[in-house]
Amino acid sequence: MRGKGFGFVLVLLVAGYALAGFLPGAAMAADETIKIGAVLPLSKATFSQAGEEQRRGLLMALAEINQGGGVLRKKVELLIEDDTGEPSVGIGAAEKLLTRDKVAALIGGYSSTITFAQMNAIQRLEPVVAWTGASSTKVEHEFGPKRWFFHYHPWDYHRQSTIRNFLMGISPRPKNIAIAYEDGIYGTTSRDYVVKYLKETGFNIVFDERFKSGSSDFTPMLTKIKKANPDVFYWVAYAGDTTLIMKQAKEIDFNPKLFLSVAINFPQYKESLGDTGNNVAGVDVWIPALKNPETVNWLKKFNHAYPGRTPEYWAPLAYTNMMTVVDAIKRAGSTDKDKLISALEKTSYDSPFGKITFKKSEEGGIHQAIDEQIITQWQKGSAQIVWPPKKATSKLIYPTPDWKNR
Amino acid sequence: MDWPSFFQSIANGVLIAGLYASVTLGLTLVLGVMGIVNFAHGELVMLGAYSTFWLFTMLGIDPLLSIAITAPLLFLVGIFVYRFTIRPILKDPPLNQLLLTLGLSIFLQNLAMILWKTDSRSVITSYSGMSLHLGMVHVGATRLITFAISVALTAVLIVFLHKMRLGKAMRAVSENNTGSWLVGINVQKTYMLAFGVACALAGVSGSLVSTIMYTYPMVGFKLSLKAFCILILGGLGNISGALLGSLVLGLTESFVGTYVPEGSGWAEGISFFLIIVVLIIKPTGLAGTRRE
Amino acid sequence: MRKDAPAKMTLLQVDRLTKHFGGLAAVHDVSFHVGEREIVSLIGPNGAGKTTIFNLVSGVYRPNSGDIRLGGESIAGLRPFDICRKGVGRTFQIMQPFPKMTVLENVVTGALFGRKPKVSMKTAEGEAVELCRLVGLGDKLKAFPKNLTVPDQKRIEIARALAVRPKLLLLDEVMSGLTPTETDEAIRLVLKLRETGATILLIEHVMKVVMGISDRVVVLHHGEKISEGPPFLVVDDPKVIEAYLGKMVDGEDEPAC
Amino acid sequence: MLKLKAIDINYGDIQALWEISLRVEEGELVAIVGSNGAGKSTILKTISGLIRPRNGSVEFEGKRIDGLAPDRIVRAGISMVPEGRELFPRMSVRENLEMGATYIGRARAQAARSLEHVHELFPVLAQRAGQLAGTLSGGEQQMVAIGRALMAKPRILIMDEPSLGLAPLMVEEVFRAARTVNREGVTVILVEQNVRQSLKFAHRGYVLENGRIVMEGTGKELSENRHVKEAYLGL
Amino acid sequence: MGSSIRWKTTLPLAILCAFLLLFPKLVGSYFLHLAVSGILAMILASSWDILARTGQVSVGQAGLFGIGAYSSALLYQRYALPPVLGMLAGALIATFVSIFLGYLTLRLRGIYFSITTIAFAEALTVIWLMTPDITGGAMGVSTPPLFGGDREKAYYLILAILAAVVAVVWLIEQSRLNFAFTAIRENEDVANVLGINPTKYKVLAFMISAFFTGFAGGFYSHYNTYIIPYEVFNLGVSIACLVMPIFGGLYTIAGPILGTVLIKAIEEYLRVTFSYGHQIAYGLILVLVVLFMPEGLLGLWRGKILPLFRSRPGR
Repeated sequence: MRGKGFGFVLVLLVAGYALAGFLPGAAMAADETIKIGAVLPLSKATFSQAGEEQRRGLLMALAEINQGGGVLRKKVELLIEDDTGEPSVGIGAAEKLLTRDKVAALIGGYSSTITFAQMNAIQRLEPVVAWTGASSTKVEHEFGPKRWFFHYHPWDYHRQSTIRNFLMGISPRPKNIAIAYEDGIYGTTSRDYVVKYLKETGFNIVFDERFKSGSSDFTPMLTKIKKANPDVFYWVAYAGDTTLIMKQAKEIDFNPKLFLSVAINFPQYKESLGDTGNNVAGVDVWIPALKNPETVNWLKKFNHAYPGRTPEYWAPLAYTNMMTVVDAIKRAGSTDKDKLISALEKTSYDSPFGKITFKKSEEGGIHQAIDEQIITQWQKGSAQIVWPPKKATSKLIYPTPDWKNR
Repeated sequence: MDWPSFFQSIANGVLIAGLYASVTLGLTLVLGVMGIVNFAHGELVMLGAYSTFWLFTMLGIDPLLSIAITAPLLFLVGIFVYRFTIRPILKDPPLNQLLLTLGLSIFLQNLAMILWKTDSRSVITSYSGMSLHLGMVHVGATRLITFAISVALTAVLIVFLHKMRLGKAMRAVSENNTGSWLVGINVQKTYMLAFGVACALAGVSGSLVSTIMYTYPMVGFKLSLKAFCILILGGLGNISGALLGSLVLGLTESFVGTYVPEGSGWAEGISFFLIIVVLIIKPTGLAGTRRE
Repeated sequence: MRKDAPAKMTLLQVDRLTKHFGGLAAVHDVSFHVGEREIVSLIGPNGAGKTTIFNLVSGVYRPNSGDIRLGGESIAGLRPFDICRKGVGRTFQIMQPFPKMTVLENVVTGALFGRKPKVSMKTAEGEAVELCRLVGLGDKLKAFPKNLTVPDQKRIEIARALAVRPKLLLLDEVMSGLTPTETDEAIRLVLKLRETGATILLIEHVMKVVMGISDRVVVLHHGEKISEGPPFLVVDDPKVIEAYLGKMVDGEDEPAC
Repeated sequence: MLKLKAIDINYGDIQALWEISLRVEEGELVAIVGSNGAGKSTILKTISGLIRPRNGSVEFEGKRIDGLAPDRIVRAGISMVPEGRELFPRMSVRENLEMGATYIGRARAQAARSLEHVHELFPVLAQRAGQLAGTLSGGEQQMVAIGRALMAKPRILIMDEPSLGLAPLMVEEVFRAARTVNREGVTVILVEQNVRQSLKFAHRGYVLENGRIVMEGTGKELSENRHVKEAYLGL
Repeated sequence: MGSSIRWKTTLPLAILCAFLLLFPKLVGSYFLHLAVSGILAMILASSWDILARTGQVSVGQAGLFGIGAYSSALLYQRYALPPVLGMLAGALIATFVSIFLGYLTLRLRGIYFSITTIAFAEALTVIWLMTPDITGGAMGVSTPPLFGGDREKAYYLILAILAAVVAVVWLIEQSRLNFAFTAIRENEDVANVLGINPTKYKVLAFMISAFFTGFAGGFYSHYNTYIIPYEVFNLGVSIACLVMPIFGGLYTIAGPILGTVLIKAIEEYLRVTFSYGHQIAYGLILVLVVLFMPEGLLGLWRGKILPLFRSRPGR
C-alpha cells in the first residue's frame, strides 16, 4: 500500500522547477533593448476579452514605436505575461518581469483583485508601474498615493459620478431609478457609489438588488422591477447578461423611460441584440464614434493593423499606456527609476481620450490619467455619444419609445 | 395581491423550465440506461449551441431549423465520445466514470475557449424578442417555442421508449442487462445508441440555449449543475420526472426571484441548496429509486 | 459425532426471527440455538434464507421482528461493527477479500478493529501471522488475493473472521467449489478451530461436510425452519427429502398434463 | 443438434469447468444435475453466450456458436430461462412477453400467436397481463421467464433451475410446462437441483461434480444410481 | 506495510529535505513565489487524497478552502488576530464544518457524495455574496502582506505545513487508520462486519482533510492579501485538488506531490506558450489517466519504468 517514489519526486521536483523557470526568459538578450513588461488576463473566461483587446493596443503601439526607430536609439521589447485570472499567477508574472527580465516599467493590468495582490507583493521593489486596469477604489486607497504607481482607467466613482451628472442633466429629470448589478466585485463597487451619489442628489431608488452573473433567466427580476415602475433602469453587468436582460425586457414588455447600463459597446452588442438594442444608453470610457482628431487618426492605424475589427476602449487605452511610458522614457533620457517617474509625472500626451496628464483623484490617488467618462446611446443601430454635451454626436432620445411603438 | 406579476411569475417559471427540461432529458436517458452520471452533458449542450450559432452566422440557417443539423451532428459526436471514452469504462467503478466525464467536461470547455474565445454569442432571428400578450401575461415567443419543443421532446422520448423497438431495448437494458441479452438485444449497441440519442438531445437543447440565452464556453456547465438538481428532484433516470423536476426548479427560481427580497441574487443558488437538502433527506433522490 | 454430548451453555439464541424484503418473507419465524463449542449447520435449498439469517445475526440487516441473543445479551438491530466487537466473526458466501491489501493486511484488519479492548499494531500483526499459518497461508503473507486460488481466498476469509477472536464464527459456504482433497483439508481446519474453543454456525451445501462435522443441523425451506436435529435423523425426515429432492410423486405415473 | 466439445472455463485464475463435452439431440429433454457450485449454470451460460470458453467449442446444427454475442445466439434459435429469471421488473407482464419476440425477426411476425400459446400454457399470465412483472410472485415470474423465452420461437430451450424457491404446486406447474413444450418439439436442456423430478422427466441426463462430468445416462438409470443419491444426500 | 526504512529511501529523502530547506537561499523571489504556490497546491492535493482514502471523492474542497481563507482574513480584519493564529483558526473552523458536512453526507455513496460537495461549495459562494455584512460580500476581504511581505518566512511556514501534512499521512500509513480507511474504501460492508465503524473513520478522514485544506486557505488569504468569494470558492480550486493526486498516484505520500510538481510545470509551460484555455491539460490528464494509467504516475513508474532498470527477475 505504500510507494517508494521519493527518488522520483526529487528528480522531478528539481527538473520541474528548472524547466518552469528557464524555458521562458532564459534566452533573453542583454542590454540591447529597452524592456517593458505587461501583465494581462489572457485566459480567464470573463476577463480575457479585455486582455486580448489590450494586447492588440500594446502590439500596435510597439510596432509604431519600433518602426520609428525605438527609443534612446534602442528597440523596445515588450514582454507580455498572462495572469490567467489568478492572483498567485499574477504575482508570479509581475515578479518574473521585474526580477528576472528587469523591465523598465510594468504596464497593463485588468482585475482589481489581482492588481491588489500583485502590488502588495512587489511594492518592496518600488518598480515603475503604469497601470491601465483595476477600477476598484480599494486599489486607489492602498496604492494611489504611491509615487511609483500611475493609473489610467477611471476609478469606479468616476463612472458613477458621470451617471449622476448625466441623469441630472436630463429633462424632464427622472425621479425613480431601479438598480440591478452583478454580484461580483465589478457590479458591487459600481452600485455602492451610484446609490450614494444618486441619493445625495435626490433621486429615488425604487429597486436595488444584485443578480448572479451568467443567470439563465432574468424574467423574475425584470418582472419585479417592472412592478416597481422606474423611470430609469440602470444595471451593471457583463456582456452576456446585458444581452439577455434586454431581450427579456422586451419579451415581458418592460418600458422604463431609459435603459442605462455600463460598457455596452462590446463588439457583439449589435449582432446579439439587433433592433432590441436600440435606445439603450451606457456609460463608457471611449467609443470609436468619438470625433476628436486623435481618435480618427488612431482608428485609421487600428484598421490598418486589424482590418475589419471594431475596437473596444481597452485597445486605445493600452495603446496610450504604452505610448506615454515610452514617451516618458524618451524625455527622461534613461530608464532610471526616479528620472522615469519624474518624466511620467510631467506627461502631456494627446491620446484618443483627449489630453493625458496625471492628476490627483478624489480618494487619494496622485497619478490619475482619465477621470471623465462619456454616455453613449445606440440609435438606429449605431453608437452615438450623447453626453457630455461638448463631445456629443447626437441628442439623447428620452423618454425611450414603448416596445409597441418602435 | 398583484395578480399580473403573480401570473407573470408562473409563466416565467414554466417557460424557463422548458429549457431546463431539455438539458435534463439526455442526462436522464444516460443515467437511466447506462447508470452513468455524465458530467460532460452540459458541454455537449454547449457544442450544440455553438453549432447552432455558427450555422446561423455563416449560413444564415434559423436556429430552430438547425436542430435538424445539430441533433444528428451531436449524435455522431456522441457515438465518437462513447466509442473512445465511455465504452472502456462501462464496467469501472462509478468514481472512474465521474472522473472521466468530469475530465471530458473540462476538456471540452477549454477546447471551446481556445476555438471560439470567451465572448458571449447570441443569435437574433425575426421572431426573437417577439412576445405574445395573453391576458395579464407576456410570453416571449422564443421561450414559448422552447417550452413547446421540450414538452414535445419529452413526449416523443416517452413514446419512443414505450413503443419503438429501439426505445424498448433501451428500457430493457436499463432494467436488466442479462435479460436483455437473452431476448436478443445487443446491449453494447443499445448503450452506444442511447448515448448518441442523449447527445442528440443535448444538441437540441443547445439550439434552444443559443436562441433564448446566449452561448459561451461555460454555458453548458452551469446548466448541467441545474440539471443535476432536477435529476435528483425528479427521481434519478425518470423521464417524466425530469419535466416535473424542471417545473419545480423553474417555478421556485421564478418566485424567489420575484417575491423574495434580494431574490435575484438567491435564485441562481437555489439548485445547489435543493441538491443538498434533497440528497440529505433522501439519498436516492425524491421520486424514485437509485440504480446500482 | 457429539450427538450424546451433555447440554451446554447456549451461546447464540435466535428467537422467532422474521425478515421481509418488500412483501416477501425471506426469513419467517425462525428459532434455533447454538450451544458453546457446538458446530451447527444451516442447510436448505437455494433461496431458503440461510444467508439472510447470517446477515441478521451479523447485523448487516435489521430483523423485522424476533430477537437474537449472544450469551444472553440481545444483539438484534445493533450495527455490524458493534456485533463484531461482541464476538461474532463471519465469512461471505461470495468471497470478498480486500483486493488492494495483501493476505496479511487483510487478516490484520480483522485483528485491529474487531475486538475490545483494542490491540496494538504489533500484536495484531503477530496474531495475524499465526492465523495465516493456522489456515495454511503461512507462505503467502505478502500475496494479493487476486493472485490466489479459490481455496486460498476462502482461507483469507476464514483467517480474517478468526482475527476478530469470535466467540461465534459464521462460515458461509466455505467448502463449496473445493475439490475433495481441499474439502477434507477444510474439514480438518474447522475441527481444529473447534478444538481451540470456537463455536461455529455454518452454511453448507456439501452434504458430506454437513454430515461429517455437525453436532446438529437446522434445515430451512422457504424461509422457515422445517427440521432440526442430529444429522442422521434429519436426512431421514421426509420433509427434508422433499425439500431437497423435490416432491415424490406417487408411483411411476406421469403427472397430469 | 447441439454439441459441446472439451469446454474449459475460467473465472479469473480459477478454473470452473474442465473439458466438458456433451451433446443434445433434436427433440430431447436433457437434464444436467449436480450440487451447488458444480458448474451447471456455467455450462448453460456458455451455451447462451453469456460466458466465453477459454478452450473448446460449441456447435449448433453444425455451426460454431461459441464467441458469438448472446443476442446472436438467441436469434440462432437458442433461448434461455436464466436462473433468477432476469425479467424487466418495471415492464408489464405482457410487455415482458412481447420483448421475447421483438428482437427476433422470425418470431416477431408470429408474436400474436405465440402470445396466445403462452397464455394457453400459463392461463394465469393472461389475467396478469397488465401487472408489472416486479410485483408478481416467484412462481408467476418464472412463468413469465419461460413464456418470454418461448416467444422467441426457440429450437432449443435452456432452463436454469426453474424450480428454485418455488412453492411445491408451482414447481409442478413449471415442470409440466417444460414437458409440454418438449412434446411440442422444442429441445429442452434443464438444470435442476430438484434431482428426482428432473431426472424422471428427462430422456437423458448428465451428472456434474466440481466442474467435471462424472456420469451420463438415461433419466431412469441416473435416478436409480446409488452414487447420485450419495452425492445429494450424503447417505 | 513494511516499516523498516532503508537507506535507499532515506538518502534521497535527506537530499530532498536539504534542498527544500536551502531553496530560498538558492533562488530569487520569483522562484520562491512559484515554490510557495506549488507547495500550497501540494497541501491541497495531499489533503484531498487523505479523504479519498476512505472512498469519498470530494469535488468541493474549494468550500473548505474558502472557509479557511475567509475565517482567517475576517478574524484578522475584525479582531486583529495574528495571521498564523488566524490560519489555525481557519483550519479549525473548516474542520468543524467538515464534521457537520461529513455527518450530513454520510449516507451518500459514490457520485452522489461528489455532486453534493460541488453543491456545497457553490452554495457557499451564493451565501457569501448575499451576506456582505458578515462576510464582506463581493468586495472581498483584504489583509496586509504576510510577515510584512517577507517571502522567505512565508516559504518556511508553508513548507512546515506541507511537512505536517506529509507527517500526518505517514502516520496514517503506519497506523491502524490506514487499515480502516483502505477497508472502508474497498468494501464498506465487509469493513463494517470486521468491526470498523465506517461513520467514525469517514468523518475523521474528512476532518483531517478539512483541517489542512482550511489551513492552506488561511495561508492563501494572507499571502495573496486579497480574497473574493468567486475566487476562493471556485470550482477550479476543487478540480485542481483532485487532478493532481489522481495524476500522481492515489493513496500514496509521493503521488499527490509528484502530480502537483508535474502539473504546475505543465501549467506554467502552457501559460507562456498557449495562453487561452490552458486548463485543457486538466481535462486531458483526467481522461487519459482514467483510461490508460489508473494508478497514476507512480503506478506507471513502479509497473513499467522501474522494471526496466532491474536486471534481476522478481521483486
